[in-house]
Amino acid sequence: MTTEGLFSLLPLFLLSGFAVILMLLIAIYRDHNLTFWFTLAGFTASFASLFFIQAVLPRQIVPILIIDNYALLYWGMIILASSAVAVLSYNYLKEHEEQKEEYYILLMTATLGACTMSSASHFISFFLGLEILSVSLYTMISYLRDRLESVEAGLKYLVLAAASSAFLLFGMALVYASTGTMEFARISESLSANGVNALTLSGFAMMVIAVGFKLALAPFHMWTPDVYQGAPAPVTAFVATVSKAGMFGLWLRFFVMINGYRYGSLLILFTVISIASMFTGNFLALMQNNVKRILAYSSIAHLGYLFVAFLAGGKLAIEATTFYLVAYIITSLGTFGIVTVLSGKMRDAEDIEDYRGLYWRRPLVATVFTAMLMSLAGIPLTAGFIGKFYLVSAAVNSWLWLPVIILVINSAISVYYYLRIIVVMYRRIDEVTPAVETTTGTLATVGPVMQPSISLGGGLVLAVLTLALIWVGVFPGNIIQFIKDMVSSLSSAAMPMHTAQKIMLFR
Amino acid sequence: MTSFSMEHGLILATIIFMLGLIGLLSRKNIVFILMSVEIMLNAAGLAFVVAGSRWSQPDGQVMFIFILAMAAAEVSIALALIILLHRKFKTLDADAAHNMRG
Amino acid sequence: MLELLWMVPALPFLGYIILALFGGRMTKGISAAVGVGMLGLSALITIVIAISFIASPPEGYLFLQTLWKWVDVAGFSPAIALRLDPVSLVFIFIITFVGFLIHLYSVQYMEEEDSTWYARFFAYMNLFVGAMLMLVLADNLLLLYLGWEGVGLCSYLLIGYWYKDPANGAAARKAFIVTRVGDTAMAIGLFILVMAFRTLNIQEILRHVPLVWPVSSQAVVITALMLLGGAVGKSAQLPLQTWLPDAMAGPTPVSALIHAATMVTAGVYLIARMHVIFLQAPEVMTIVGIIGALTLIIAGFSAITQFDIKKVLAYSTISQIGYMFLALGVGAWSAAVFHFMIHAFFKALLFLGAGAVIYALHHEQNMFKMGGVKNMLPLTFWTFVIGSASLAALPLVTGGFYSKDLILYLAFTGEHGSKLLYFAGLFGALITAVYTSRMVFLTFYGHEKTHLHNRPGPVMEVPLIILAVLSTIGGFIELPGTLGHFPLFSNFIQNILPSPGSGEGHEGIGTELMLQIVAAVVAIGGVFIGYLLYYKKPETVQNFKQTPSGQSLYKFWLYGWGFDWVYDTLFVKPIDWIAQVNKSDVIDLIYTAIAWLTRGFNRMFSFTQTGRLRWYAMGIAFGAIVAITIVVFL
Amino acid sequence: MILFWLIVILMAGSFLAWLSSRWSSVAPKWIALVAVLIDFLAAASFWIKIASFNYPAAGNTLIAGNKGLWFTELNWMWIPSFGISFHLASDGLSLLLVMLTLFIGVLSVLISWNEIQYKVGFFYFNLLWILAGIIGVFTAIDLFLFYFFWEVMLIPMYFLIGIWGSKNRIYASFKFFIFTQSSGLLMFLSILGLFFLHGKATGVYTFDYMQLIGTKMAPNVAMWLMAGFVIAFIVKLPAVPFHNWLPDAHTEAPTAGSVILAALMLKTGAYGLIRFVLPLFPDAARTFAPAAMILGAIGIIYGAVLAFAQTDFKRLVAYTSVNHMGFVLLGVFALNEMALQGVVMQMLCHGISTGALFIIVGALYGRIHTRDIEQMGGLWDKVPRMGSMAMVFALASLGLPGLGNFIAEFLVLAGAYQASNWTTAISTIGLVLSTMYSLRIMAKVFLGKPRKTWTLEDLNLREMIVMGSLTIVILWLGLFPNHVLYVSRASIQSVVNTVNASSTAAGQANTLLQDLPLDKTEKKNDDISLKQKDRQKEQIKIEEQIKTEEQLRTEQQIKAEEPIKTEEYMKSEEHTKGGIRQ
Repeated sequence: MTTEGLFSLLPLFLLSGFAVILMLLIAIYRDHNLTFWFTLAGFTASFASLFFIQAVLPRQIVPILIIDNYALLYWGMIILASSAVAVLSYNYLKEHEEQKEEYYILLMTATLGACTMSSASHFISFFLGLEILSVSLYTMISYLRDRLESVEAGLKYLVLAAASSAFLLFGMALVYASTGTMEFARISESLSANGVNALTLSGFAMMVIAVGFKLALAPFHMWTPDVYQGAPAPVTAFVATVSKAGMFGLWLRFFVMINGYRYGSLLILFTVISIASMFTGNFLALMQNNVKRILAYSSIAHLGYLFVAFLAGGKLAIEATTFYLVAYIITSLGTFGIVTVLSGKMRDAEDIEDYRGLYWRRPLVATVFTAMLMSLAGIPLTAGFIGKFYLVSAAVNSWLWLPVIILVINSAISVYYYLRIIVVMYRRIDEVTPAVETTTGTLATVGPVMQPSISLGGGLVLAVLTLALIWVGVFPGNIIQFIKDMVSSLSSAAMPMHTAQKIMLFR
Repeated sequence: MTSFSMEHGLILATIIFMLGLIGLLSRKNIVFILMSVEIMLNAAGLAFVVAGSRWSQPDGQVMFIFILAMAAAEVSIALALIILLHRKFKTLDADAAHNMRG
Repeated sequence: MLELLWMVPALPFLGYIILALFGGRMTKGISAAVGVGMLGLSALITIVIAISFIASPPEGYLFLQTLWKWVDVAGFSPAIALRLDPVSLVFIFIITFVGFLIHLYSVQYMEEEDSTWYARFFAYMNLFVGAMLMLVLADNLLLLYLGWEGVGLCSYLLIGYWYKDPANGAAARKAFIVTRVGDTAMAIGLFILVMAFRTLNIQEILRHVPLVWPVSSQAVVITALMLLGGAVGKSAQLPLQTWLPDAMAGPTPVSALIHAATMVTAGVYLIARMHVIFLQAPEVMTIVGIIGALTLIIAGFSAITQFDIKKVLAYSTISQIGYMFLALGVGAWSAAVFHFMIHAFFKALLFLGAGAVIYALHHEQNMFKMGGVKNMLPLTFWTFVIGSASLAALPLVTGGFYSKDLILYLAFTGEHGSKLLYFAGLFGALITAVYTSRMVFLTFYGHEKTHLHNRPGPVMEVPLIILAVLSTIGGFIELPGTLGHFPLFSNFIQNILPSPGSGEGHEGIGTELMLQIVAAVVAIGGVFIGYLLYYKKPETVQNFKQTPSGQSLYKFWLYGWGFDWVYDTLFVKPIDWIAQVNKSDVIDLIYTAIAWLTRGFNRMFSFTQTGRLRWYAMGIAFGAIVAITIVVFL
Repeated sequence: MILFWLIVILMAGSFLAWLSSRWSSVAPKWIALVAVLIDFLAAASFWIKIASFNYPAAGNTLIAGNKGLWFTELNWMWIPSFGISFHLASDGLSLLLVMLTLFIGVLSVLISWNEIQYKVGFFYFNLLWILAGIIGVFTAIDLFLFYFFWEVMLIPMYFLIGIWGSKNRIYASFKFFIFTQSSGLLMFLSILGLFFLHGKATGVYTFDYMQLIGTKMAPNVAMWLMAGFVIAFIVKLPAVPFHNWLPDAHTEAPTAGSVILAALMLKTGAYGLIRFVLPLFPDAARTFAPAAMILGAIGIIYGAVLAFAQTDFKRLVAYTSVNHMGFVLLGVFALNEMALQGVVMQMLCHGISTGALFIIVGALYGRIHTRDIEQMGGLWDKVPRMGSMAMVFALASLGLPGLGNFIAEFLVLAGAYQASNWTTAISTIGLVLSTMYSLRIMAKVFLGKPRKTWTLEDLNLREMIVMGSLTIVILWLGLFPNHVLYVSRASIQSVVNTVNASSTAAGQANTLLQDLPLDKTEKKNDDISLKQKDRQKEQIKIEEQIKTEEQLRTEQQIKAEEPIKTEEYMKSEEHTKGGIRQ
């Protein structure tokens, strides 16, 4: 490993270094403010280093990590999202927990894990990244020890994630057994040379289980609503964005590198998963009254959409999915950010009734939330619209009409529950409040929702996110170009879906 | 000493994996569930070792060590959570915690 | 002077606009002055135009005045353009002049209404006259259609003038809708013409039809039938006659103007106007004749049984227009127009006379509650008798005799004529005489049953006198061959409408004389029968009415041969029923079902979210099985 | 540029109105009024300047790259990587609809003056947004941009219904949104399909309308792609069986919302059919035409029957739209100039007449707080002005000659008859049915015996100004339809030419526009052919006259327009270079 190679790992070093520093700091002087600012400094430094290392890219850190523009883009996304989560967490934690400081260490390590994943080029780094992320997440999810839900969510996530890791490892073992290597690039070579056999394919399938679990794709999605609901709101934002970005970045790279588009059966598997996710997510969200759960279900559906474009393959698919992920991260951070800033000490602002007439009480917050929901629904002037446009473009370009039509049907269904939230927010206050139905009877201290003043930091994050949302929605040209350039390192390797398979699949 | 082929090894690993999976699905006690998960992880580790031996590489065994380390970390957190669970729900029944659903 | 033509329709429209905009704030006097004045001016201009037209006829007896280009699409470009020729001249003369008299009459007749209603009445009346003038002056069928619908509208407005009574509203709607059925047919006719000729200009069509469409070709027959549909609706002929008796719900001057003198003859006008099309379609001509004949008989029988004086007149109108249709059916165009003119005079007279009686007897319309009015209102009586005589076509002295005789004669001898139609007409004449005398005897003779309430003043009486004079002398402008042969009217009209090709040459004057004598005998006989049955021995009829068959026949005729019942059962009720059944839109159920299904799915999926850890693990295991199955076996 | 400013002024006005509501509840109204009035006057002066019969030469065919059709155009790059540009342009058709939009816009601000008391600022914000969106829809000729505006106009409408609607508003707003949104997505798919098809065939990936015209595709592909567009448009139109959102949305929306829905939003569907479906998929459109015409006929009759049954005044009026829009569908797919010009008229006239009826319903509801016509009756006595206004527009909606709707329906039917005589004949029955429901309105509400003693005032001055201007416009359209028909003529002719050009190219004889072959004997007759020659000569003469006139006009126009155009063109080039930062 050369110095340049080491240099190119600077962002990861910074993240891990700051995690250590934080640990030491807490040991020396426990202070929430200080920890927070250090965390932010860590993220900033790490993010800033991205610009410096760009000069020495691309670089293969033999043979475990590959650091190219694609990885850089995902790192950027992940670090930015994590900083947003950190800012959102600050005020949230202030009201909650006595032991706030360790949270930031976990946030830092989780980010590190996600970054590692998105630049992995070997099963080892795949596995390690995943586990660094997961283990941190177990703790973060159950961080609010006093809350029943938090513990329940943490435990569920732990057991299921561990089980899915077992599947992943077993799958890796099978692939290794049949190809004799754990490097992505060499797996591809071996497959090209020797062809594929049932062993390899079932290995891939078992890996898909873990991937599906992490990305909350049906039928591995069941943990999602419970964890989203039980976890503290900022952690939910983290689970929804960072962990998915890391996993998706990895999987996209892996699939492109092994040239998975050669294997029709894998594509069928993803078609089934994608369609199932869209329907499951949307149907489940339809009548749900818990906003966090609605958003959880909606995220299931969104990942389903994402995989429609993923299926298309080729350059356009990589760009489209990445762009969509950017839009999705902005939007998800926004929505969970709103839940976070509205949450009070006792519980999160998760019941839909908490949002009744929000527009008339807090017009700005409601407007932002509306914009976010519109983006999720894919309505113009928002990033979500352009994202969906990109996705569908990619799919239509490959003439994948079946998944696309299902996507459209699902979009129509999804509009219903997004509108439900919006409707509640714009309910006229002069109306009599109907009997409130709570989803979780044990919690219910439902009434006029708590109205904490919105913190400066939270407000700032929301403002930035909203601006980004609208900016991307109205002037997407530059961002599209930027993403195009950044992913070119991967997309130049990408092969479009094989025609014969397309025919087999959808004709 | 009769050498065994990779297939046999993998079948063994699969059987152990299935045992773990069945344990995961059938046991109610959260501690047993954790143990089942560990069994599954070890089955995966076994598969790695078998595969590594097929290619005469150390990679499989290296991987097994990583798995062990990770399992240890996981179990430590899990035990902490189990204690919390026991404190809140006064039981070790995994299904008792189902406040969130629907 | 012909350039003033545009003012003829414009003035009534102006009157309408003034009354509509400011009528609410006008006194009755001003409203009346505007309403009557505009029409008077219009009539005056018409007379000036008529004189100059007759004195120095324009080339081809046709004067065109284009006001502006109306529509211009894809080579189809009708204009707002007026066309004056002998036929339209006759029509505008009748419309403005009779219209003026009726307006004048209304000044007193409507005086009980308060001022806004009064203004509204004159506004509608002016609008009606304007629309009717557009109808007859239009140089293209689209503009004609404008007038056509316009008069339909005014008829609706005026029948429902006393809108507080829902029955009036129902009658008004019925009139509009039933005529609209005919209009729809006519519209289809226009579409065919547009498609074939890219124009609706009357002159062009008349020129092109015989060149493009051979006799009895499918296109011309359909077109003629469709136009006939329109005419039948507007002129209350079989089978769309049902609206007219109900239309008597409006004030009596309205009945006089619209439902007797002018609007209902629009169908006659249309057919006469488009005669070339009908000549190309002899089958349709025959149908026209048959419709006329059937209508005049059916309506005649109904008229005999009515007890409401206005309804008698209504059925009589239907019947008389039947004569005009009969005339059109046998190609006697000018005879039809002639009968239209005479009919306008005497029918207006009769309605106004009846109105005077009704006015005098405090809105009593039942003839059986009248009686002895002769002595109360002598002037009304005498004018009414003159009108009745004309209706019954008493020989020599009445206008009705000359016009009806001409029709019968041409039906008998004309080249399109037929004996059957002739006898139908003759039979109709008999019935006409019967119901006319019945009406006169019931109303004016016998003893007083209702007391005098109001007395018509001079504004009501002057129109009666003028009309009485006209309906008498009107006949003398067209004297048959037997009586000096003075076909002034026909000659004038035949500048534009072809002569019926009557058999004057080969049938000889003897036939004509004989036919006239027969007609005269029939008319007088009819009156005599009426005298016997309704004055001398009313018990005969009463006794007959008591018998079961008499009873049912009476009812049958009284309710206009059950047409209303048939339409009610066949069209109105089913539509109503469908509309009511489908009020909340069955198609909505599809979407409701979809929504319901989606919610069902939601419940189904929600069921899987049990919140139990092991169940979730089961989900993953299941997914694993599926995934491996797909990958390995597909 | 004017098109850009029209949209920008409305958007600026909307934000101002929203902000100003913090300080005053009156300011938003005035700001909204001023913004819409400025727009209206600007558009009107533009019309007077350009379209005062200065229309471009007729007979154009829409060919890729042909710019001759547009009065004004602006083209800025937007998302270059997808060939998406901010491309607005206006021809006669768009101009008319923009005028209608702004006219109705002014009125809808006025009618909401007192009706809306709750959150005035936000109301006018939404109102102006809708107008901006609709103008965008009518002027966008980049397909992506079109879809963009198509969706943009939805959201504020949704709010308008959902917040200021009446009792059942939530349900209605959901229904409205989901119907239009899901159908819009299908159109979006078709747009993308077209985009890629064109891109793969030519290598030029663009959403530009003018370039996409004439894209070659296999018949079944064309059919599917067209289906996406058609569904979106006939849901919006709406045609049976996709009409179910309409009665609910119209009924529950506040008056201004109903007016805009009926008068403007429905028109976007019709506009889309003419602007996009016909030129983009001429062959498929011809194949689909008979079915579409039957759908239109069904709509005419079904809508009328449903309208006849309603007891809710507003719902009744809502269903009349289904009836009237049936004529639009019938006319569009008759595929000839007469019918299409009729459709243009119908779009305008239906906007005016149904808008007016909704205003009356709203005014009445504001006074007696019920819409149940069974409780009304005999109101003429108390509110003669309102009654007579209602009468005018009831008559307009039954197609009384002299009012604009007659011209529209006549042209549509006469044109449609040439394409399909049986369908048209059946549709004509709709005239009788529309008479039935129109008169029923009058009978139940204004005439007859009063069923309750309401105390209510007649229309006030503001309302009379609104209704008076509507009356004048509908009369103007009825008596001088040429003022409108000339404006849209070139656009319609080019659409018709495009459709027919492709048919001749496909080697199919076009029998639609020839004289009626009702009689086969016709051609045998010698006289006739002579006669026909005569007529043809006449026609040619007339056409020549028109042509020379037009040449003069176009020359004038070119002289007048040239400096502007080059300037604009240069600007657009600049923008191409610098993105749309300006």
